[in-house]
Amino acid sequence: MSFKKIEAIIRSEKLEEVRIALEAEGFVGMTVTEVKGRGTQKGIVLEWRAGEYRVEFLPKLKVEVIVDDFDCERAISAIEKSARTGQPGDGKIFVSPVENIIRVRTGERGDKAI
Amino acid sequence: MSFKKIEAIIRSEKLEEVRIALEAEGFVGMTVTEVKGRGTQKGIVLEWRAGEYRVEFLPKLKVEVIVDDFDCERAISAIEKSARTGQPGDGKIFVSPVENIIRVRTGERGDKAI
Amino acid sequence: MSFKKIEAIIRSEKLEEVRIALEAEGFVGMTVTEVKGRGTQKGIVLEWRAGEYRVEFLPKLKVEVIVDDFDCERAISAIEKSARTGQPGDGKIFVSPVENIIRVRTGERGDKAI
Amino acid sequence: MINAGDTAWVLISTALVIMMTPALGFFYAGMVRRKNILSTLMLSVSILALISVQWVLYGYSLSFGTDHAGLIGGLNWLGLNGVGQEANAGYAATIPHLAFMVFQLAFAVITPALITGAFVERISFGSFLLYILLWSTFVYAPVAHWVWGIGGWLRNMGALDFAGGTVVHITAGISALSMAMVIGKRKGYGKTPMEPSNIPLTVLGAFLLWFGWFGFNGGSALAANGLAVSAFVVTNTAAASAALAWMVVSWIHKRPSVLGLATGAVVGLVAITPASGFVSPLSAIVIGAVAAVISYYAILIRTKSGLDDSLDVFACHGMGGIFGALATGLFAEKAINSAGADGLFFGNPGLFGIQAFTVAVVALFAFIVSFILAKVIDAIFSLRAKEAEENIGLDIAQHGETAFS
Amino acid sequence: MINAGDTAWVLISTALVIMMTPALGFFYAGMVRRKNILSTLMLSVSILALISVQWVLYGYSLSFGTDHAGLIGGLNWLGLNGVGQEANAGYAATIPHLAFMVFQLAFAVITPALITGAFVERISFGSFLLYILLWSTFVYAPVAHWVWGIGGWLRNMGALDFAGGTVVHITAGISALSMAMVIGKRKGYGKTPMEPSNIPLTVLGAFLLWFGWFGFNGGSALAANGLAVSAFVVTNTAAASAALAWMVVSWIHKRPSVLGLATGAVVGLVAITPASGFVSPLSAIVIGAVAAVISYYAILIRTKSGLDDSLDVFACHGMGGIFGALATGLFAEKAINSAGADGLFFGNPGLFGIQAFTVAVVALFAFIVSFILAKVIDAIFSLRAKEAEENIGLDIAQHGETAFS
Amino acid sequence: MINAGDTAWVLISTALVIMMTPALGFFYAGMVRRKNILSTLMLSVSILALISVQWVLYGYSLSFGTDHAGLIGGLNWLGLNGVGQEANAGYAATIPHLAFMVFQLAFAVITPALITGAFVERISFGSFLLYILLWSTFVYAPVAHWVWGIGGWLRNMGALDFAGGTVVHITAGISALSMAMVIGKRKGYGKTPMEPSNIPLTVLGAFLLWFGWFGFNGGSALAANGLAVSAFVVTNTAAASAALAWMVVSWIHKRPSVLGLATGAVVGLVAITPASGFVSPLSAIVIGAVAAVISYYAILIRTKSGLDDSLDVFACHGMGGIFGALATGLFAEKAINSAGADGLFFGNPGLFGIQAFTVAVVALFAFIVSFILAKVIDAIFSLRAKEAEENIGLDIAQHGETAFS
Ligand SMILES: Nc1ncnc2c1ncn2[C@@H]1O[C@H](COP(=O)(O)OP(=O)(O)O)[C@@H](O)[C@H]1O
Ligand SMILES: Nc1ncnc2c1ncn2[C@@H]1O[C@H](COP(=O)(O)OP(=O)(O)O)[C@@H](O)[C@H]1O
Ligand SMILES: Nc1ncnc2c1ncn2[C@@H]1O[C@H](COP(=O)(O)OP(=O)(O)O)[C@@H](O)[C@H]1O
Repeated sequence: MSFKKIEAIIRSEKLEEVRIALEAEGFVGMTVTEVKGRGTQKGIVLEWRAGEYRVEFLPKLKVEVIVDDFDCERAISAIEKSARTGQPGDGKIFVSPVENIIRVRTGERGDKAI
Repeated sequence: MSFKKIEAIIRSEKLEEVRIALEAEGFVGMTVTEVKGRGTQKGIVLEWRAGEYRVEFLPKLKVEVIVDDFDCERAISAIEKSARTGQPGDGKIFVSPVENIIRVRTGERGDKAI
Repeated sequence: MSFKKIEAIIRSEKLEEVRIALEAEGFVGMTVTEVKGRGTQKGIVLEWRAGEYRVEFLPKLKVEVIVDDFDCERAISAIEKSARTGQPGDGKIFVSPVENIIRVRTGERGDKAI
Repeated sequence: MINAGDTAWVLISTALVIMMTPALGFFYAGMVRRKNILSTLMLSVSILALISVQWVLYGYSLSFGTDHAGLIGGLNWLGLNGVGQEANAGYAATIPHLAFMVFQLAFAVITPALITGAFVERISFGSFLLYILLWSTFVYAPVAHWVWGIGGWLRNMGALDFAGGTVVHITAGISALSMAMVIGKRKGYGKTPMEPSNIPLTVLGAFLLWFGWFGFNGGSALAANGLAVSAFVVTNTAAASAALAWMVVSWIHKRPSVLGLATGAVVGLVAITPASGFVSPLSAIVIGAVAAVISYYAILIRTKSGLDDSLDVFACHGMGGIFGALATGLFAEKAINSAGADGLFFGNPGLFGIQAFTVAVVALFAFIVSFILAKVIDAIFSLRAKEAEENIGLDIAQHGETAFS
Repeated sequence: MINAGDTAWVLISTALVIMMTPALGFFYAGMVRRKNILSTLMLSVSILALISVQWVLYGYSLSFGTDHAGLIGGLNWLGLNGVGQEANAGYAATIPHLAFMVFQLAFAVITPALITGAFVERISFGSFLLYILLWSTFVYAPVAHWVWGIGGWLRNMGALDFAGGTVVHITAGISALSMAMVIGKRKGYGKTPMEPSNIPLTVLGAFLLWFGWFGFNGGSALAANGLAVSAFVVTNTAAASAALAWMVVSWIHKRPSVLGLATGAVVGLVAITPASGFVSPLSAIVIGAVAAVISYYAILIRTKSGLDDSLDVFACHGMGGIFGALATGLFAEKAINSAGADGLFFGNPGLFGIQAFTVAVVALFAFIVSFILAKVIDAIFSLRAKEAEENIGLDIAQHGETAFS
Repeated sequence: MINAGDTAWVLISTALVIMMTPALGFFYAGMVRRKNILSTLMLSVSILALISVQWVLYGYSLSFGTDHAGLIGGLNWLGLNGVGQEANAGYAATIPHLAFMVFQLAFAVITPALITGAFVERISFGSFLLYILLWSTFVYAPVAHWVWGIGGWLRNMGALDFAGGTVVHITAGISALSMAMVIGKRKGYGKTPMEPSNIPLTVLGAFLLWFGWFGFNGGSALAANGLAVSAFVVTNTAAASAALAWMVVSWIHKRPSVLGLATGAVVGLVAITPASGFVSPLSAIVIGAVAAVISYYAILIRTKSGLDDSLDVFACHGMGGIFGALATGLFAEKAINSAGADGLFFGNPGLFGIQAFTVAVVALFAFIVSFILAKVIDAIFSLRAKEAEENIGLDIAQHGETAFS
């Protein structure tokens, strides 16, 4: 019994496409968080009343999907394709181990809870 | 030295009950994030000016508690019981490994930092 | 190929110092989330119209940095130093394993994607 | 004869007072939890819709129509029949009768809206609408008639209520008390904090209320004359003085908050309302400051009592209104308003007696009738939203919307 | 002779109506996605800046200057030359000519702002400013002249439009329709939900609109007299009645939302606008309620049609304005306004014919001209923001700012 | 003789100007970081409370009481003794003296509130209240007397300041400068971005200011006459023109933001203030546009200078006020206001000299006194919040509350 957490930082405007791509692959469950991030795309210049100022963090969304080990690659590639624009700031996907899953409603664990 | 991160996605209105249940078991420290999620409970229908529209994501809370390995089950069951309503949308608990903990204030690590 | 996720819960007002400290060590990429937390510092007393009330959770920021295994300690100590005030509520750092990283823009994986 | 200046002043005052009901909605909405912001707003604005129509159909007639035994107005002005563009000299000789009617409408609207603070976050919306309709008919209309209607028995007795301390704030504050008793506490009340979720909204509401109150009190002169100006001045003065006093008291306790200052301002406005056409600016400073201290401690006591009058309608409007009505009996001066009377401090203890009697009668009447209405509706339809609705929040559960996405 | 009371009333009415344009901005901004809140606000407030200057320079003259063949005003008042502190008896005998001018300015500003609801979240800001300038010149100015200008052909024919049902709401609603057709749907429209991101902002806007509308309709009497009061009263009544009706209809469908109630109120205000100087409060109840039902179903139909008139300017303002103009032909009474006419229900079918004809002519004219303007600007500059801008959101992309940090 | 129309206009104008102080609070609060929203709001609204009482007790008397040597008013109107419902013909012959008093109160309140933009996010609340009280006594009262009081030496010299360019905006802008110098930069200023956290709040504040400014300038005619209308019209025109100019300049730089447009509008309103009773609409277009360009570059320069006048009170109000006062010396026309004077462009260079002299004297006086006050308070109590309070944010640290939960 082993699962993966796929954590994708994506552009806010890509959420719908990612959701649809994941759903098409059968991944319905997911959790989304509003985050701020920086990376290659270092920040953004905004307008002050006169002149500009630089903000170091950009609004992004973090999409978390917990999947079975063997579904992992399928989910990753669904996200990759739907989130890509080719410009800096497309985001990253992090994969990490999850040891157990519990469905609160029923108390089911592991595979059955996903 | 080994720890677990217990990540529970719960109904927003259950936070207080979960907090109290965890505290009763001796788990004081925790971190809460506002998230949006979907799963079995696929979305919700809201009112537009006239007629309705469907929103794919529902507001949820993510509660994170980092615990010692051997405390893990106790914490999980405290959350499970306090977060349950029996209706779809009660949420999930994900358990994953944490390798180290550092208390920023003191620089303590591991067990002492929890 | 192995990475670490460094998850630091810090005081909101410390973000800039932490960002600068991390950048000085060469860590540009990071993701920040607004969270609410409790721990040793159990809550805070706020003013109601007359009298006070106690709130159980305090606003904090969660800073996530994914790094190469061997960079981990450097990143941790950068955060530790920059986030410390010495008062309860300075926060915690949690370290956990990350198995893979994908850069959405290019599809690069692992080391190259960080 | 219609005077354009007086008409302009009463019209703009009316617009201001009508605007106060949504402003009150914001004032209240900012103090509830995020999941109930819209439902709290909805309570106030739906009353604006409902009572605006009710008033035109029969409310005005019941309150101000031809007197029956000093107790209630007749049905002669149903549907505003006979209420036209000419003046009604009995009520206001220099403005169209319709202007007087619509000015009064604004008061009939905001009064029940004040009560909503007592039962936010748990009321069943349908029962609520019914309650408001009945309350306006069986509490507001009679009391308005007694105090303001030509032939009203309290008016004839010499009770002074320039802009609604008794008619508006006492009826609302007392009815809030009875409602809080009948509907019961919010789930988790006293155990988990019920944080105000949007204080800027509350502050916006409070200062729109302050702004609108110039129409409330100043407009009650029903003319753009010296009396209107005097009422305007003491309104601002009492609000400021109460805000300062609240700030000082909470600072002594611990820290001065903007939520406190805003609350203090509203309490000062409440307290000066009945007195605004009769007292001097220096008296207004005293009235505002004392009212603030009274309401501050009233909230502290109420909080400890365990009664969930959620937004302290009784402590703010009930106590403020009662104190203001009594203060009128102390500080009123014929030098300010020759149509008024002198109060205790100006050599006429009789007025204080009349004011105290009026307060007691109206408070008792409002309590009994509003309590019965609440109990009856609760028994038949349940006043309270279902537990699951309360858990999820009324915004989604009853209105199908969320404040912010 | 200048009358101070009338002048005070028209000035404060003007201030209220000018305030309505930012209020409309808030009303609209709360209904778009968070990434476009500021750009939506910007559309309204930049029109306030642009048309305030345009009106002074030439807009007023074109609309109200010396008539040419009933079709357009002359250039005699360019730069407000000759428009001074004395009255212009033809337009308003008791207030300074400048007061009439600036009251009209407020209408010239808000009318194009209404249209913006049709193309939020995807308009190119530069093309937008050009469109507005041309629209004000080629649609608003002529129609205002026809209906309100001395010598205007529709005015001469006896068309009644007390406060702008035809001039304001029909022109705006119809032009919104043509704009929505030309600019096309938002990306993802119909597939992904376009959630309103800040309903409190929308409610704030709606009730500031309600507040301002007292100046809009009441001020249109151009004096603080019985007619102003009558217009004021029916305005409030129709708004309330429409809000209630909307609440009931959506409750029957499913649940009453505050967003719905606010929309209903605005629709009621729209519908009463042309009729406000001619009808009784009881008629206003009917007008408001019927308008609400019409617009409610118009939104449902529009939604299904796939046309992305994003904030339903046509369904609310177009349909509301058309219905209001026709209702004026039904419910008008000389008993309310002797300078008006009786409508169908008061024995004069002729008025209804004139109103229907006016509606048809103005709707047709507005549609054709606004369609051509949109097409031409689109061909030369593109009306639409770049796809990447639309994706990121116009706040950051076009204005370099985010609503909340 | 009291005129009802004039009284109505001055009362509603007063209500509008009083509302402007909370509006200013919102304007400012939206531009600070989220942790200081409420404390920023608190600065403005606590001034409304404090100075409303101070003005009644002694501020009005000091400013407008019987003249002493052209320098200060007497104590004859302490506690508003002798300020009643009859007119004071010297100040305003057709409205109650109390109306003039309360109209002036609104100006005495908003002026110090303007300064708060200089020291948001780091001020110690207690020291702040003390500063404001002293500032109102030692800066505002004398300058108001010099320029507006009967017998005031600058008034006698022929200085023109219709609605407060000198008395309000120059004193506030210059004192902001000295305050920014004494209190020092916010921690992290120049290193980390100080993002505006709630631009919709700022836009709301800005357009409520615009709305209120009709009372500010229009009401300064102290009557509902042609002059009031003229002032009203140029107010709107200058605001619009400045907003447009700001938009164009920032577009040339990069992108037009709604924050910029709102700032531009406020600057236009500032600049037209002293001139509003003396100039034509076409002059207003020029005044607004030039003021916008000046303040735009003043902000850019200030930003580079490293001085943390956080919300650019000097660049907006100081520069806007100075330019407006000088522009009055250029554009004033006796044809607009026979009680005024002609300016340089209308053949009278003398006026420009007087205006320039007045600006210099008032700026110098305000700077010196406000600097001394700031230094003294700083030495005794520290003007600045503790470092830990500044880090956590003043909302929680000083007021025990958070804007949003
Ligand atoms: N090392 C990292 N740790 C945590 N989050 C990161 C890291 N690198 C990037 N991110 C997140 O991914 C987002 C996109 O990264 P960025 O480097 O800008 O794009 P790209 O990968 O296309 O170059 C960032 O805004 C940040 O939220
Ligand atoms: N596979 C998943 N990955 C990440 N989050 C999930 C996943 N499945 C569910 N969730 C989260 O759990 C919440 C509740 O799940 P849901 O399936 O609706 O409830 P239930 O488990 O009671 O059927 C969702 O809103 C979502 O936030
Ligand atoms: N066991 C835990 N699990 C998850 N988060 C925790 C835990 N303990 C502390 N935290 C987070 O760290 C923050 C700071 O912890 P706290 O104990 O108050 O400070 P300190 O470590 O300085 O004593 C908390 O607000 C909470 O967000």
